[in-house]
Amino acid sequence: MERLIDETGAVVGHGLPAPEVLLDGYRALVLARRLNEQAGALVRQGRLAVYPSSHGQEACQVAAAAVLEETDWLFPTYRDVAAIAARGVDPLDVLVMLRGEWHCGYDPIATRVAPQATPLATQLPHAVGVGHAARLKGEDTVVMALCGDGATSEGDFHEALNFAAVFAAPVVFLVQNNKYAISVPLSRQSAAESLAAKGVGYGVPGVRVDGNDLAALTVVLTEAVARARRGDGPSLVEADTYRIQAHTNADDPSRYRDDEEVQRWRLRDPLLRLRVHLTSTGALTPELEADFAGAAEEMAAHVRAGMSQDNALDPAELFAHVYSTPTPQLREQAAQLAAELSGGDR
Amino acid sequence: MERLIDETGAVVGHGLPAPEVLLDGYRALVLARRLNEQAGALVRQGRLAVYPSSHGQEACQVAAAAVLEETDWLFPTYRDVAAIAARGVDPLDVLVMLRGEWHCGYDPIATRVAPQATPLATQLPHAVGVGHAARLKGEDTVVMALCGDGATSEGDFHEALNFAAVFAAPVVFLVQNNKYAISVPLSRQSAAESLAAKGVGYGVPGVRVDGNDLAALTVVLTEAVARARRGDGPSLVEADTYRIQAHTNADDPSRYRDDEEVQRWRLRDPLLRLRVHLTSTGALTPELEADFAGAAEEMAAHVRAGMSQDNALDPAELFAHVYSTPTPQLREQAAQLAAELSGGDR
Amino acid sequence: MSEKPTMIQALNRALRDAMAADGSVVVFGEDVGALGGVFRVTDGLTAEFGESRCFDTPLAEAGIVGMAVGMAMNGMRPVVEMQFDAFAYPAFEQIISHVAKIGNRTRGRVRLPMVIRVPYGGGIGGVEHHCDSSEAYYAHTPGLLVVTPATNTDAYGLLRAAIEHPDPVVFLEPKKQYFTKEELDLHPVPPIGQAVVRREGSDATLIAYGPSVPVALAAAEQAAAEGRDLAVVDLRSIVPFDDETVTAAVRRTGRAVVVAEAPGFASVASEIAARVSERCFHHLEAPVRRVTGFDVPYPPPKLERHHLPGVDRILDAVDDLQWEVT
Amino acid sequence: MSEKPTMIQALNRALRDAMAADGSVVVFGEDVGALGGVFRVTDGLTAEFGESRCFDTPLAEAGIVGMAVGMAMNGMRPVVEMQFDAFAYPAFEQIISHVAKIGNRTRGRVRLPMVIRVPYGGGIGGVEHHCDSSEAYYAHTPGLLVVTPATNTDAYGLLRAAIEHPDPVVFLEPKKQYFTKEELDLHPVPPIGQAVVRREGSDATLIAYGPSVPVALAAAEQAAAEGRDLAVVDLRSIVPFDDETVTAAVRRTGRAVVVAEAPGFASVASEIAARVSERCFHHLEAPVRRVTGFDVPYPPPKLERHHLPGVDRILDAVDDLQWEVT
Ligand SMILES: Cc1ncc(C[n+]2csc(CCOP(=O)(O)OP(=O)(O)O)c2C)c(N)n1
Ligand SMILES: Cc1ncc(C[n+]2csc(CCOP(=O)(O)OP(=O)(O)O)c2C)c(N)n1
Ligand SMILES: [Mg+2]
Ligand SMILES: [Mg+2]
Repeated sequence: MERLIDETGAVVGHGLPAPEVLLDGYRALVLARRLNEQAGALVRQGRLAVYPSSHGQEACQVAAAAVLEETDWLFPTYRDVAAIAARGVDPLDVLVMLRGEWHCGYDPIATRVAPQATPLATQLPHAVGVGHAARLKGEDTVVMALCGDGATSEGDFHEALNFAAVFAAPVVFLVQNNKYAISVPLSRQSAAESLAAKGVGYGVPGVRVDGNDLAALTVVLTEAVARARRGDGPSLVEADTYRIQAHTNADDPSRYRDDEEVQRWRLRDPLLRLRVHLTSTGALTPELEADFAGAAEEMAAHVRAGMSQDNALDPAELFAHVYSTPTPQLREQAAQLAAELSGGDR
Repeated sequence: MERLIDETGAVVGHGLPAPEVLLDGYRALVLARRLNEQAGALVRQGRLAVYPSSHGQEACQVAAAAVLEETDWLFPTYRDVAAIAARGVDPLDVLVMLRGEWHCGYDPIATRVAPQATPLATQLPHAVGVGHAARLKGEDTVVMALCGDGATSEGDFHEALNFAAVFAAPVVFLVQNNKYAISVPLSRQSAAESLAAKGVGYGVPGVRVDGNDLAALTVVLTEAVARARRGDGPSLVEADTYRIQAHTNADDPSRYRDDEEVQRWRLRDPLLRLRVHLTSTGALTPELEADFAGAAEEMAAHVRAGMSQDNALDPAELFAHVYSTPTPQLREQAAQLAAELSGGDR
Repeated sequence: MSEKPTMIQALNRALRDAMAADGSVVVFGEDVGALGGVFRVTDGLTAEFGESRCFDTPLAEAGIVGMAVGMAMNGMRPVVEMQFDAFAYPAFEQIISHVAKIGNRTRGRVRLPMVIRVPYGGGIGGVEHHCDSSEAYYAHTPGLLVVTPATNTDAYGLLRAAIEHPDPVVFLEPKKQYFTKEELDLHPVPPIGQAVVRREGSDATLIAYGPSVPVALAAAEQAAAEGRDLAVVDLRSIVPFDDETVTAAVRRTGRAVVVAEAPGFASVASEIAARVSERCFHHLEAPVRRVTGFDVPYPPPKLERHHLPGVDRILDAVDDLQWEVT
Repeated sequence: MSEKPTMIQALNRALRDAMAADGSVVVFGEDVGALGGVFRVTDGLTAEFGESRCFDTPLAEAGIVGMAVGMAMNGMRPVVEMQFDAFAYPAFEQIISHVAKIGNRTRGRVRLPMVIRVPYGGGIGGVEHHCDSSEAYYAHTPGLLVVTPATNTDAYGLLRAAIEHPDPVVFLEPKKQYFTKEELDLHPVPPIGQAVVRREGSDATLIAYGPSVPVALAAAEQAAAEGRDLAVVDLRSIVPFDDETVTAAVRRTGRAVVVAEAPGFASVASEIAARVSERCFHHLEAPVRRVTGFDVPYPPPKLERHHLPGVDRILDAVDDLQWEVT
């Protein structure tokens, strides 16, 4: 498994990214962690219906976004709110879905971030299509496609990896192996040596990396992105990480795992080790720490403020976007609803 | 790649099956080849609508059936008529589907042969289910599940291999890699080193074997079956073979491959090499050859005779088997058809 | 249970009783083991019957349904859970091309006594993909039985009947009612295929199933207050369809409204409206009206109340039944 | 072409013309390259436009449709081929959960201009899985356009229109008519959503689409010989549905029969019957009859003639339209 900084903060490998890169990464981790916390708080306050936290997986979230150019694409899942925010999308727009206002709150074309995928693994073939189209158009776009350990069991994972390999599509598949699919442990998901080993069956290089080590993730993903950009095809990266919190707030993890396991993983926290490392090298000063914390609080305040605004939703939206032009049937139905709402009917 | 007898008939490996086994196998090959020829002739005569020939792949067909016990199960595809016949099912029953009389002409429970699968790879999860059920019931049944190289690209292949591995189900997956999926060559199907390599991603042992070498197939499949029977789980066997004839009679292979390639593979014919070997050892005598040819002719005559019988089909069958008891809706519809047929209506 | 049980508890009880009664009943799917299912319908089954009778699978719905097919071929009675309506779609090919057809394909030599449980429908404030009403896909497919309870007693009884049935059953659980508490009567196991008149009425008939039954009953209640006497038929089984009960009810009232959550186009509601229009033609005083979901993807939580058939919309439709003509 | 072209040739011509007109149109699927498709609809496209514009994929329908989604997201206009009706089912989740919904999901910011071509229907002596009429699955799913031509000119025109359309289109090709030779008129491109009256008539209206249109026309021909004057409406587009044309035709005749190959239960035919019954209630002299496939899996070749709606069965239904009552 690729690792550069171990859980004690010690450097255990060569080729560490430049200090500025790590410092930027650390800042992003702080913001990602804060976003997870803020969203959790909003859920507890009943201001957000549901939130799948990536607490503990922030290094994956941050690295996935950081290694991309603006023209690249990110294909996130429901758990990747922090990755989308790290890519620069306003968290408020990302949370529109979890506020129950609309399915996708940001503009995928403008942001080059696909809608967060809920049906598992289904976004992966899309990522291949975006990449293949880019190649046909002569663009050197790279696509970063995220999924979880559970999603690797779906047929769409297989088909996407295989298509990407056969067409040498510029896609980096990043599996955040957080050990659980809701309650189902990895052992029920795969009997393979690793999830990275799945690359072999497609002729795709597979790499396993410490998913709580931002430095290693940055190096491995940067190389995979470069490979894709060169036209050398897809890669499969398995990030060894852990979901510290519940699957979502609706979940009760005590039914399927013990706290001891969680505690062990808390010790491998991605922020902690990077802070230790950067502090020890002197790159991270108390001023910078305060600076980052300030930025995180600002972001959190922005989220809280936005959340208290109740966006008016026009019921006519129900019909407006189903087709580029509503069908006669939808126009009829829209008229019916409008009549109801204007009290035309009972 | 596992190989025991090369295309010249020379023994190139150790652990050859006993001569009687090879002799039985050779006899089965002769029958399988004859069945392919007979079915082809019936198509040309218009007595069979369509036939997907396994000419050139007979060693796979024969070995898949030969290594099984009576209590084991075979899961064939549309191309595996010869394997089903080798398992002991009357070819006439197998051909019922291709005669257009009914979808499956034999009794899967009595014969322990699943209906021939048409939707690619969909039979593989069924095979896992049969195997897993056997284990739960404490039976040591093994399931031999067949598919083609093209079918490995389907999501169901992935899900079946993975389920089998996770549940250590007693299933042997035999991929007949005949290099084409209709017109699509293997290179468009997979960028992996081999199809056997796909096992790695599931934690399933993968073996590549010369699919035109009955001896090697027998050894490899026997071992895989034994492993499954012991409770050690599934195996993936890739048989390197070739479809000599068209995909079906409706196909025009000249559009996608040249005759030279076919000629090269004709030299690797599975019958030829085994005949050379068995003749050279003296096991195969002219009398035995004549005997086998006679049995093949008898089988062919039986098929021809059966084919000229026009089985009366009762239109009421349309409704009889949809449910174990027809619904009121189907009873109504059956009555309507009966009325039409008795001239009650126009 | 001292308190009245929820529908979830009724379903859980049905699974437990079926597993206790028949050793070939096995339950599997995603999160059905230790967790007891995301809705806890399978709660405690692994503890009570062991890993071999109730177990988690890899995350792959086609694999789950396909494995169930094989297990049913080999003598078991699998009951599989699809976690939400839209997450059954990956299993569509298995369901359409195999589950529905293997009995017919083999001239009845292979029957598949299996149940595919699908929590379905909206009204729970769920995000996209968690609120689809997918019954039409199954109901249109010959070879499947399609059943959906509207009460806790039916949830218990119909699930027992589905598990005992020799044919494959798509068992649609109205998740909006999962937490409804009601008296549970374990004894009358309704045979699959029988609708029930939940409320007699003489002016018009509301025809509903699953999650729309309570809404139809509420509408009838309200109509009664306004002086209109509505009958309510609960289909319980979409396939087979109980023409007799439905037709008799509509003939008695001469007017009918079909209520269902799914988008209306080419839906089960279309079928009901078409059948009733054809079979009751000379008894109808007004066209059969359909009150269904709009022909739109299931909307986000904050808009779902505009989409779902509600009491007012049903009563509007009843008002439209050309009362002045008679 | 000196000889009249087949529908296959009309479709091939449409693909070629679309690819020539717009460099973002790409064609892919199983066997569409060197082979030109098992039905040769894509014949010659790779030779003419190169591997990057028309290419074979690995054998995986969800992958094909999913890749098309991504390509459409990134500015291309993919036209994918599903080899046969039942072989589109593996792509069902992609079609239902994404193709149909991404436009809506993104409030119109991402539109998917893609076409899924599906050869569908029976009557060709095909074995199981090769003859399904799967239109109801698509038509019931909001967000998809569902189009099916019945003539070669429409095959050309509607496919061009489908490729140019900003929304995803499921394009159902009646494979029974693939080899029908007919004059091909390249010019009138019918907008998607317009039905056409193929034959005027005053006694009753037959409503059909795709493979059932020629059958309905033959029935009308025969009826004419027997003294009954039947109109025939060809829907051409199932979604959107042309209520105006259909309703006007039925109101003129006061009687209607819907003809479709698919199993009738919860089908497109149910929808048509329900709509017509509702919208033409006071004009109807008799219940709307449906002549559809039976509610059975598609039967083997030797029995399909009993299953498919034929001229006699249509005329029986017309005879049943209570002529004595008027
Ligand atoms: C096709 C499909 N089936 C089931 C679900 C329900 N579901 C949502 S999340 C989840 C677990 C996913 O696990 P994993 O892929 O490991 O991602 P993680 O949640 O751990 O990030 C399940 C089963 C779904 N969203 N899609
Ligand atoms: C799901 C599905 N998609 C498409 C087809 C159409 N089809 C029939 S055979 C075939 C090629 C199969 O190739 P392979 O798996 O290599 O088997 P082979 O025919 O070579 O034995 C295709 C595409 C099908 N039967 N099922
Ligand atoms: Mg996980
Ligand atoms: Mg092949």
